[in-house]
Amino acid sequence: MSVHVKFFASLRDELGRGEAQIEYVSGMTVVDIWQQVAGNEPMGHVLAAVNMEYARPETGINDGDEVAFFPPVTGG
Amino acid sequence: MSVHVKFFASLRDELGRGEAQIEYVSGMTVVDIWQQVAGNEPMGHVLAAVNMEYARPETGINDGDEVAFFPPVTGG
Amino acid sequence: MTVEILKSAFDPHKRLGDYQAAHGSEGRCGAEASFVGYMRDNNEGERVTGMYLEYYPGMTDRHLQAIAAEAGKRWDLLDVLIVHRVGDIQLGEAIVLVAAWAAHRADAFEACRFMMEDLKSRAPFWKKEQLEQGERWVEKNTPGFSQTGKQKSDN
Amino acid sequence: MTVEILKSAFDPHKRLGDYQAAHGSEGRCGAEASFVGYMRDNNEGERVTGMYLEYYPGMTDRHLQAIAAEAGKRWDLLDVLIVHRVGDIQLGEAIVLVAAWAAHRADAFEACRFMMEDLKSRAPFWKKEQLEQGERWVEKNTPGFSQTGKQKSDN
Repeated sequence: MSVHVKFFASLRDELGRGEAQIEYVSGMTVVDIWQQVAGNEPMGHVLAAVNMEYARPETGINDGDEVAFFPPVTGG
Repeated sequence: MSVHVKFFASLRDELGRGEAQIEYVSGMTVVDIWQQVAGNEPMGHVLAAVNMEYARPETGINDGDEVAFFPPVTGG
Repeated sequence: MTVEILKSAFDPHKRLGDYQAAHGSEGRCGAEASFVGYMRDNNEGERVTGMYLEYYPGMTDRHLQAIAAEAGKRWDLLDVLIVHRVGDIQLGEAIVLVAAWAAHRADAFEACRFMMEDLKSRAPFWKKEQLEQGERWVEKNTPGFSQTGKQKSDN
Repeated sequence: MTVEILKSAFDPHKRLGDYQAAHGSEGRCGAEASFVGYMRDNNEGERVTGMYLEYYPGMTDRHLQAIAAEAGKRWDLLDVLIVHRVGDIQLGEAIVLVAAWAAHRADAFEACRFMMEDLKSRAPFWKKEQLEQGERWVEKNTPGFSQTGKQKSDN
């Protein structure tokens, strides 16, 4: 019963870690996960993906999902 | 006292010649030249250039100018 | 800024690479937009087997130079390359190469598009197509801008 | 339709030429529009000496595939190629290559532009710039569309 969480780029530097394991609780959403890993920090411009697809703060999570948080993208 | 006239592409084929020498007359315009080389045929979609710059039917001609007539362009 | 009118076949990708190597604004250039037009095997529903491309020596070169200069006035460009074939062209060969280099991508993209549209609508070139039944002059180039995508344009 | 994420330098013009030679839709293809983004030596007024490009293994590839597929739905394309560097990038090296092949030029141009804008705004890549004074994460890509030309965009 867990959710695998990943952080990228400047967000990883700020949080001081690249990943985290969160206990899965039925009904939890992306923003619930965010609050567990980032405390009171609002998501602001932070982007999220669930199982490698873009997701919203209110997107629901299933047990075993991979949830990623990252700053605005700057490729190309 | 003459104007050098050139024809390109399908227009050259239709007129049966690639160039013509026209006597220069003071005040003559592009459409005057056209009428001399093409008879009563209206210019229609035919394009004109004077000294290798696009010109209008009413553009004035000077002695010694090169005047070209050609169909719509199809390059690229 | 370079304009070339070629009477024989060229490799557009090699030409692009060679040009950039020779004129490289390495470091300042962030963006390169390019377009290559090729000879297609069909037009208006008919099978085309070859093509002859006529031009107006003197005026054509001058017009391509003017297109390149106009693009340089409208957008912030580092360099421009226009290469256009004339004469006999075989199936699949490149007819035209247009490239724009800029610090920023909007300038490169927009200048490249502008040059191709101006070239298609105003540069003095005329195509004569060889069909199985004989040959014909191509009557006009259709506009290249679609409003919504999925609309047809000529090459 | 091909998407590549590369960890070492590539020659974008050679890649384009090789790709077309291998996948050539010779005869049907009238138009090829391409874009190459290079690493610039400056950004926001500061001198940049190097760059590290981070990505999200798995998601980045999937997202680039989705961009290519979406372009293929919106425009009539014969083929699409997207190549993107990751890792350490040197000054002047190509970061991204996007190309679209089509029968007609409007489809190729518009699809190429669409893919670059989507890639810039949504594909999971993050640039860290090396400056003379240290390094910094690039905070955002600016929009690539200008209304009138002569407006600034990021690379």
